[in-house]
Amino acid sequence: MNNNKKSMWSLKLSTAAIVLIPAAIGINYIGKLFASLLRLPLWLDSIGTVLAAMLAGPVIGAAAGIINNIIYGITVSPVSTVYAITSGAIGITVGIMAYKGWIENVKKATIVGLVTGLVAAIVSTPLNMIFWGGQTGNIWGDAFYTFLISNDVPQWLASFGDSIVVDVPDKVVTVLISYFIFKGLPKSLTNIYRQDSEIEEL
Amino acid sequence: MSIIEVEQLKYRYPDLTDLVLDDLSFSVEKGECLGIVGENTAGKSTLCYALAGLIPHFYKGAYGGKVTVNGLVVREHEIADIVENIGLVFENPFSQMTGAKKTVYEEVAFGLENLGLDRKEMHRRIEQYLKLLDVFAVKDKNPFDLSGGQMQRVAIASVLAMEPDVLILDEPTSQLDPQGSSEVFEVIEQLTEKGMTIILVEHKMEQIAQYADRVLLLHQGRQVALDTPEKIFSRVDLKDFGVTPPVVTNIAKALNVRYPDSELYPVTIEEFKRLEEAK
Amino acid sequence: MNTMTLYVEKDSPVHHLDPLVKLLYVVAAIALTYILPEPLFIAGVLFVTLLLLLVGKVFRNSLPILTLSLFLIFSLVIVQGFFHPDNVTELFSLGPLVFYEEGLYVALILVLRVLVMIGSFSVLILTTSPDEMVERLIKKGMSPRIGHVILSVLQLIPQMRATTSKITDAQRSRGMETEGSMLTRIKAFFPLMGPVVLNSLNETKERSIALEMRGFGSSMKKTFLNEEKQYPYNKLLGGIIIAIVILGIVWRVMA
Amino acid sequence: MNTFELKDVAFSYSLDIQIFDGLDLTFDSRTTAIVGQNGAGKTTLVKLMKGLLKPSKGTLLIDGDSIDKQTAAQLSRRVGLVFQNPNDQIFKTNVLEEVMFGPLNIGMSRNEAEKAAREALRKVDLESKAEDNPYDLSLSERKLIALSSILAMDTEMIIFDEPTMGQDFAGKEKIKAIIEELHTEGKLVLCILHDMDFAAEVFERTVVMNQGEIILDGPTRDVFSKKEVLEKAYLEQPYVTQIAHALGYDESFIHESELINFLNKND
Repeated sequence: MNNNKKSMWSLKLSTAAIVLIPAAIGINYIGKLFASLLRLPLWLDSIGTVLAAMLAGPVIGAAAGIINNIIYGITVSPVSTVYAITSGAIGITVGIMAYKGWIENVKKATIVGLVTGLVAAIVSTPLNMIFWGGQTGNIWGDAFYTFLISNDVPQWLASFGDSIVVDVPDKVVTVLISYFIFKGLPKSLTNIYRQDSEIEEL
Repeated sequence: MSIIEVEQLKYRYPDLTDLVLDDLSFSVEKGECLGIVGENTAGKSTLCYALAGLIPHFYKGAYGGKVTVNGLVVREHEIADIVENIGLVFENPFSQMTGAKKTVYEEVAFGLENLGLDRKEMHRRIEQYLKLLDVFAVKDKNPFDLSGGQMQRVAIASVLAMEPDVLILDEPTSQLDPQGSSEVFEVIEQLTEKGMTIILVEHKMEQIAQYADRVLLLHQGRQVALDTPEKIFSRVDLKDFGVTPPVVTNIAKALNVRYPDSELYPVTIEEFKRLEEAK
Repeated sequence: MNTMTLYVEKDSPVHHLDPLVKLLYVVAAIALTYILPEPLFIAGVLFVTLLLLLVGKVFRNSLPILTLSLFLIFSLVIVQGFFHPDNVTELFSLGPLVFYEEGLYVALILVLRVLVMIGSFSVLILTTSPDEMVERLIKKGMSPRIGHVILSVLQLIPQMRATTSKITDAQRSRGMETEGSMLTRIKAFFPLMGPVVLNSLNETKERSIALEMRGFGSSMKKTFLNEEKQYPYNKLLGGIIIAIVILGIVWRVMA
Repeated sequence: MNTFELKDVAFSYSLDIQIFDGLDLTFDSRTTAIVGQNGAGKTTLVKLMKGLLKPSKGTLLIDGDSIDKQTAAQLSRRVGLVFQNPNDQIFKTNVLEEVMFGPLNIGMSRNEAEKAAREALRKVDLESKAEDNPYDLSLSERKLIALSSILAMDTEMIIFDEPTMGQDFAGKEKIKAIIEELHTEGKLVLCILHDMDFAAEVFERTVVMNQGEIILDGPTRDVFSKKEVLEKAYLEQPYVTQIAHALGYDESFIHESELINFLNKND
C-alpha cells in the first residue's frame, strides 16, 4: 500500500472506521450463515474481521475481532468469548501484513492466509490448554489430537496440531475470499476508512 | 448578512479527476427555502455535503473557495461544531438511524447526548420535535420497526432537535412510497411556514414549485441559474440540463397561459387556474 | 423487533444487581476453578452458580446455551479418559481401547470448569440487558464509541439477516442454483456474500455521515438521557466476591 | 408466451395474516401496471409468479400449462424479475460481468452472454460504463444495471418492481423506451409502480391492489378516472388528471397532450 500513510497504529479513529466494526461483525455472522446454508465444510466466520483489517488497519481489525467474539459470547455461546484473543490476533496480523503490502496478489494473499492461520493456532493453543485440557471441541481437530496423543506426542504439541487442523484451512480460504472482495471494492468506498488523507488546495 | 454564503466553491473527490463542484457562488437568506435541481450527476448531494461540512472534513479531496454558515467558516470548524448551525437529512431513512438505540425516543436523544445537553432540556426537545414531526405516538417503538415515512420523520426530528438554523433535505422522499412522501412533505410545508431556512433537493418538480422561494439549477457541477421557480421552469433550454418542469407548466406553455407582460409561465395549479381564468 | 440478545426480562433479585457485580462474579467463579482445582470445590462453585440461575428465574433459559457445548464436554470425557498421558489405572475397556481413572479425573475437572464458565456467563447475560451493561461500562470509563459499536451490532445483525433472503431471491431469479454438488454450492457463495459485503460497507458510509451530523465526532463531554440506576448492596457484594477469591488463594498457598 | 394466469391462488406468510385468498388474475400482451400501497401484496404477487414463493392453494399457468413444479432457477429462463433494490444482487467488480451472470447461469455461452449483456447495456444507455465498478456508479445507474442484467436473459416475460424510484427524467425516459420496445417484441411486461404519472403515461392496463385484493382492473384511463376507489387505496390520481379536475373538467385525462388538445379545442 502507499507509504505516505501515517502510522498504522493511530488510535484516533474516524467515525467511518468505528462504523466499520459493526459492519465487519455482521459480515462475519452472515458469512457463517451462508457457509452453513450451503453446507460448506468451513466456518468462514471471520471474513468481516479480515476485511476490516485490510481496509482500516490492525487496530480496527483487532477491535472487530475481539468485539465479534464478545458479542457472540453474549448472544450465542459463552465459550467463544475465550477466543476473543485469537480473533483479535487475526485482525492484527492481517492489518499489519496488508499495510506492509502483502495483499497485492493471490500468491501473497495465500501466504497472509497461512500466516494468519498459524498465528490463530499459536494463540489458541495456550487457551485450549488452559480451558479444555488441549482440545478444541472440533471433531476433526480433536480426532487429530487423539491420534497425536496416542502416538506419544507431548500434549501441548498435540494441542497445537489440533488448532492447526482447525484454523489453517479456514483462514487461508477466508483471507482469499476477503482478498477477492477487497480487490473489487471501488475507491469511493475504500478511501473513507483511511485516517491519513490531506485536503488538497484548489 | 445571509445565513449561508458560498464563494467560488470548487471540489473534487479523492482519487477522481473531474471537479464535482465547479465555481459555485450564491447565498441563502434566513427563512428562505432554496430548491436545488439538476440531473443525477449534477453535484446536488455533493453541494449538500459541502454546506454541512462533511466536505472537506469527512470527504477529503481537493477543495477551493469558501462556505460560511451562520458566520462560521465551514472549513475551519469541525463537523461537530457545525451541526448546531446546519442539519442534513438524506434519502435513505434506514441508514440514518444510529442502530444503537432501541426506541424512537432514545434515537432522538442520541445527538443531544453528544451535544452534552442536560437531561431536562433533552426531554423538552425530544417531546417537542417528536410532536412537531407527528411521531410522538411511536416514541417507544424500535426505530427499525417503523414504516419508511415514519422513519424518515424520526430522522428529521433527530436532526431538528439539535436546533440548527438551516435544514438540508437531500431527496428526502425518493425512497418512500406515496403515503410516506406526502407525510414528509406535510412536515416540510409546516417548517417553511414556521420560517425555517430550508435547502431542498428534489426530483419531483411539483414539490419544488410548491415550496421553493428560489431554485438553483446545477449542471455538471456548475451553477446554471439561481432564480424564482417561475423563471427557472419557464426556461426554454431546461431539458438540456436534464430537468423537466412541473406538468402544469408544460401545459401552460402549450396553451400559452402566461403571466401578463412576461415570458413566465405558472408553476402551480392554483396560479395556472388564476391566469387561465383571467385570460 | 428481534435484537439478538439472550436477555430474559424478569423481575428477580439477580436482575436488579449491578451488571459489574455480575461480571465480577463471572471472572471470580472461573478464577476459583483454577485456584482450587478440586472436583468437590468446583462442584461447590457450580452449585452456587446454579442457585443464582434459579433465583434469577432463568435456569431453563440456560439449558439451550449448554447444549451448544455438549459436543465439547462429550469429547473431553472420551479423549481424556482414553488417551490422557498420565493414564495408568484401568477403569474399563472397549475392545482395544482402555478407559482410565486418571483421565476421567482430569475430564471431570475440565467438564466442571466448562459448566461453571457457561453457568456463570448465563447468569450475567440472561439477567442483564446489553443496554444496561454497556451504559454501566461507559460510566466506568469505557469509550462511548465502543459502547455504540456493541449496541449497534445487536441491532444490525438481525437487519442484515433479513437482507439475506432478498439476496438469495435475487440471485435465484437470475438462475443461480444453491443446491447440488459441492462445486455448485461453493460457486453460490460469492453471489450471496458479495451483495452483503458491498451493501454493508456502502451503508457504513451513509451511516457515518448521519452519525457525524448528529455530533458523534464531538469532543464535548457526553451526557445521558437515562438516569443512572442505583444498585443496592453494590460494594458489599463486590467485596464479598473479592474476599472469597482472596480466601481461595490463601487456602491454596497454605495447603 | 401469450398469457400468465393465476387461478384461485392463496398465500400467507404466517397463519394469522392471509395475503391472498382465491386470487384470479391473467396477464396478457397488454403492458400492465400494478399499483397499490405498501403491504397491498404487489411484491408477494410477483414472487409467486417467479416461483420464489409457492401458493398454499391454486395454480399458476403459462399459456395454460401449470408451472407449479418449477423452481425459481428453472423459471428464470422464461420469467425475468427486476428487483427494487439493485444492491441486493450486484456482486461483480465490473458492470459487464454483472450483467453476464444471469445469461451464463441459464446456459448461454460466454460469447452469447457477452453479446446479450452489451446489447442490454446499450438499451439502458450505459454501454460506455461496461468496464466500470458498479459501486462507482450512482444508485439510479445501478438500478439500470440490475434492469439490464435481466434484459440480457431475454425472457418471454419481464416483471419490474418499482423501476422508476429514484430515477431522474432521463432515467424514466429510458425505462419507458425499454418497456415499449419489449412490448413490440411481443414480450409480456408487468410493472409494480408507485409513480402514478408513469403508470398513466406508459401502460395500457392498470391493476389496483389493496390488502391482497384487486379493487380495480382495466384500461389505464378507466382505472384512473375512479377517484373515490383510488382514494380508498390511498392512491392519488396522476397530475394531469388532478390538473383537469382543478380546472373543473370531469373528463378523464392521462396524457399531457390529451389535456392540452382538449383545452385548446375548448378555447
